[in-house]
Amino acid sequence: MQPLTRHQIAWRAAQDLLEGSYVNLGLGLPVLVANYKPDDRDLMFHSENGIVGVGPLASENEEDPDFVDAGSQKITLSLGAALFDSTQAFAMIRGGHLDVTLLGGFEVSQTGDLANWDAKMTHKGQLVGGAMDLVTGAKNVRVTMQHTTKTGAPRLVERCSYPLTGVGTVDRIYTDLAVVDVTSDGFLVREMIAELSRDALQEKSGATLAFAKDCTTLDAPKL
Amino acid sequence: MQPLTRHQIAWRAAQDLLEGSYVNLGLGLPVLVANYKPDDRDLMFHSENGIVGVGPLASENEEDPDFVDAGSQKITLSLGAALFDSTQAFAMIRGGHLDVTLLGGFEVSQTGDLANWDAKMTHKGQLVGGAMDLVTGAKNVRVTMQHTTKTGAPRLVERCSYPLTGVGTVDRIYTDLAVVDVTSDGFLVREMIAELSRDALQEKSGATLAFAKDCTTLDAPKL
Amino acid sequence: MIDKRVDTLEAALDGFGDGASVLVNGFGGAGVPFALIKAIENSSATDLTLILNSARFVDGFAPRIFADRRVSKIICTAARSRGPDTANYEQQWLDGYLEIEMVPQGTFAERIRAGGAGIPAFFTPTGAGTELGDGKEVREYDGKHCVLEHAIIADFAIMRAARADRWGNVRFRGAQGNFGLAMAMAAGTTIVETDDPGDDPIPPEDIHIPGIYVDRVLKHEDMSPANAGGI
Amino acid sequence: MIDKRVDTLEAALDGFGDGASVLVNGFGGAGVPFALIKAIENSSATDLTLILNSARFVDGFAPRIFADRRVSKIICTAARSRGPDTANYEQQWLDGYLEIEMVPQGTFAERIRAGGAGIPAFFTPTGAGTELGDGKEVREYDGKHCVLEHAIIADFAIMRAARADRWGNVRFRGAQGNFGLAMAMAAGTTIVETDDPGDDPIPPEDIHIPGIYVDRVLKHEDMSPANAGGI
Repeated sequence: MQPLTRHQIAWRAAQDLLEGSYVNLGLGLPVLVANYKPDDRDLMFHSENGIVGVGPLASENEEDPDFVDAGSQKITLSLGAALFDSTQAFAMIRGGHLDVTLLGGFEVSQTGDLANWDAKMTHKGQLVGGAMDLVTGAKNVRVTMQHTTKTGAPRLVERCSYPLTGVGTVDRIYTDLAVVDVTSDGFLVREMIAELSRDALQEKSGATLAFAKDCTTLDAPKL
Repeated sequence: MQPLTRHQIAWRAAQDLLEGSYVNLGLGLPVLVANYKPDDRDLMFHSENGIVGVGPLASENEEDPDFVDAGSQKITLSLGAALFDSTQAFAMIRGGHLDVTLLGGFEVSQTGDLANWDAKMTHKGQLVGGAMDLVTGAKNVRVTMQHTTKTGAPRLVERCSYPLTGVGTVDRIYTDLAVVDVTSDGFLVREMIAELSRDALQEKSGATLAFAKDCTTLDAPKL
Repeated sequence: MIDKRVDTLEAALDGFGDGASVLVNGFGGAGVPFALIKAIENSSATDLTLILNSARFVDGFAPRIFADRRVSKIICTAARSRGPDTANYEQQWLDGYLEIEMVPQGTFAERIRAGGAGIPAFFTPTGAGTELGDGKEVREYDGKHCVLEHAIIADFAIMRAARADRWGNVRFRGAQGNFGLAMAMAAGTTIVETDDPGDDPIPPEDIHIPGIYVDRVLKHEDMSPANAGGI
Repeated sequence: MIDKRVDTLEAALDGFGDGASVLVNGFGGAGVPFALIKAIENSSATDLTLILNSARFVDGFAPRIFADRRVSKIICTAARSRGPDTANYEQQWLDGYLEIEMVPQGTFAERIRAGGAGIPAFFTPTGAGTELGDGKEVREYDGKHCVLEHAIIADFAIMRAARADRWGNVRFRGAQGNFGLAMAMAAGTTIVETDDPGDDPIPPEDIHIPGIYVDRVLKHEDMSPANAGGI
């Protein structure tokens, strides 16, 4: 199998969301995860602007400017949704009430540090949003990203080179090549795509990879 | 004029409440103040169990167990009332949003300390309630009490003998004999009843009283 | 399908036992989960910590909780019984058997909210310079002495509400809410008893406690004594 | 009679001037007080401090506020403009003219609430070990490093809501609320613009901001550009 597409990464991440869990999906790839929610799972999607129960994007005739998510997308609400203010939205995050946060990342270190907020652009302002709260507060922190940069540099690293978003909190990483857990002993590969050798995956990574005994093939349907 | 009755003290305290102000009335004498609100004043009464806009006590056929004030009395709501949770009720108090708090007191010191929560009963539990929050947080702290104890001991004192509720925050005291401000120079009598000499009032007080230049007669209608 | 409704008091209190800490909502009778309190009285759980505004209404409604010495600690703002007599729990406190931590009511609410919001500690001027501030770290902000207060969390929170839906969303009536939101936030397991666990969701803008904080919804008649506020 | 309604933008912004600090509600276009922002743009007030989630929507809708260098400081969670270009305010920041304090969004909301709730400072794990935690006091709670964060207060708060009554009670629609409650709590003067400042009071249990926090209610049409979320 080829490296996963963005949609396939999202599909894979969606498979791990348990029935009844409360999940925050970050901008970019993570929001795609909602599209691949398994049919048998009832999930509640949290948005840090004050929503639990974000539903599908609004169709053109459903669009309402008062109903937006944290990515400024026009959304609908799912059944059982609740609306509240930002202090509550973040009390949920920071108080450990969110089961899973799925975020994009530039780099994850072998000790679970995440760098995803400051790309050190020289001509643009900064943007932190809720990333530091999410990565620090959610019960389970999962990152979706390409395994390497466009120039082939690793994103799974010993120490992050970009400014940190949070320290030691990432639990799992979904890339186009592998599903990797961050354990107290460092990176542990749980799944990897078929056409890649362990050595080749290691070569694309900036820190030592261990491989789970039951390491399986990372596979996803055509999407 | 005789010493003021409890109801007359409440009446006098009510005269000082300005149009549109947000006021918390403590248990005991202070709650009587609502009865003597001048007709031309629109006031909003706050209750620390989560109400702004406490109205008159419920008549027997209006009583509803879900509508109670912080003194567990069955109440009605006034027009424009809001209901909210205790964290909000106290954010209002502690954040300085309450214009006036009126509390009962055992003692007030010449530096504005209040003792009103712990009577040092030897066979009973303690009760602090919201008194410490109110005395520390409200913009203006006013105390209603008898000028002396039943045995004639002063309640306006140099230093409180009972455990403190708050330090240096009392602005004004309404007693059966006088209206006394607490200033940076100590007690300043603003009004006193007619049949009492300044020396007699001083004798009933445990700290030096100053008398305002425009000190007037404390008077109240028969109630 | 998310459905937090449970059918029995037993299911509602699943996991409750010795050593449990419980946040109990209620103020002047409103929002008090009398059915769940009664169920706790009828359980054998001991070494309990009760965190509630006033000890009185529990003692009045479910006296065996105290009579059987099953409470080790109370964190509250009011521990004085009505009338001149000494209540069971007051006597246990005087005897040094029962620990009572007396907390100013605003600090009480805020410490519970802090527990639910991931704030381990905060400064507040309330209590500074009083016996209840004794031994606490003091810092001056804006010319005011402030004490450092710490978050409260607990194993369970229990409350009564006018309405709850299967997602755990809660709507209160009148003054039922009081400590309910903060307590729901600060508990490992939050249980709401209600007359109306309807099938229809509460409209999203009308919710007082978002269901994310609520674990179980129990349909149960109100067991409030008529004069609950005075218990 | 309590009536917080005002008739004009001038009356709504009475007292606003040089050196003012302003909390501006809004997230993705929802709850943004576009009419009040436009009025601030049309004023001559300078040396302003803006406290808001994202600088982008102000720059997009009222660019002269920045173009005329009338803002000295922004406290926000997002100061990046859309697209590859450098916006006016970004350039002023790069040039060292404009100060931008970047705050994690939860800390931002909580600091504002703290300002309104009389909490001068609190500890939080968010930001510990990152550049945004640099120089802050650190303490360990429960094995986690936490930084000490301080309250934010301001002279004014402005927001848009679906509805407000003459007592200043506010009800939001959808996601309008966002920072509104915290901002109303933390401001010296809170101003709400709404299409519907009706004569009827909002039902007490349906209120999202109690009127005690609100000073002025302005009836004004929504001036939101169609694509406000994308500004």
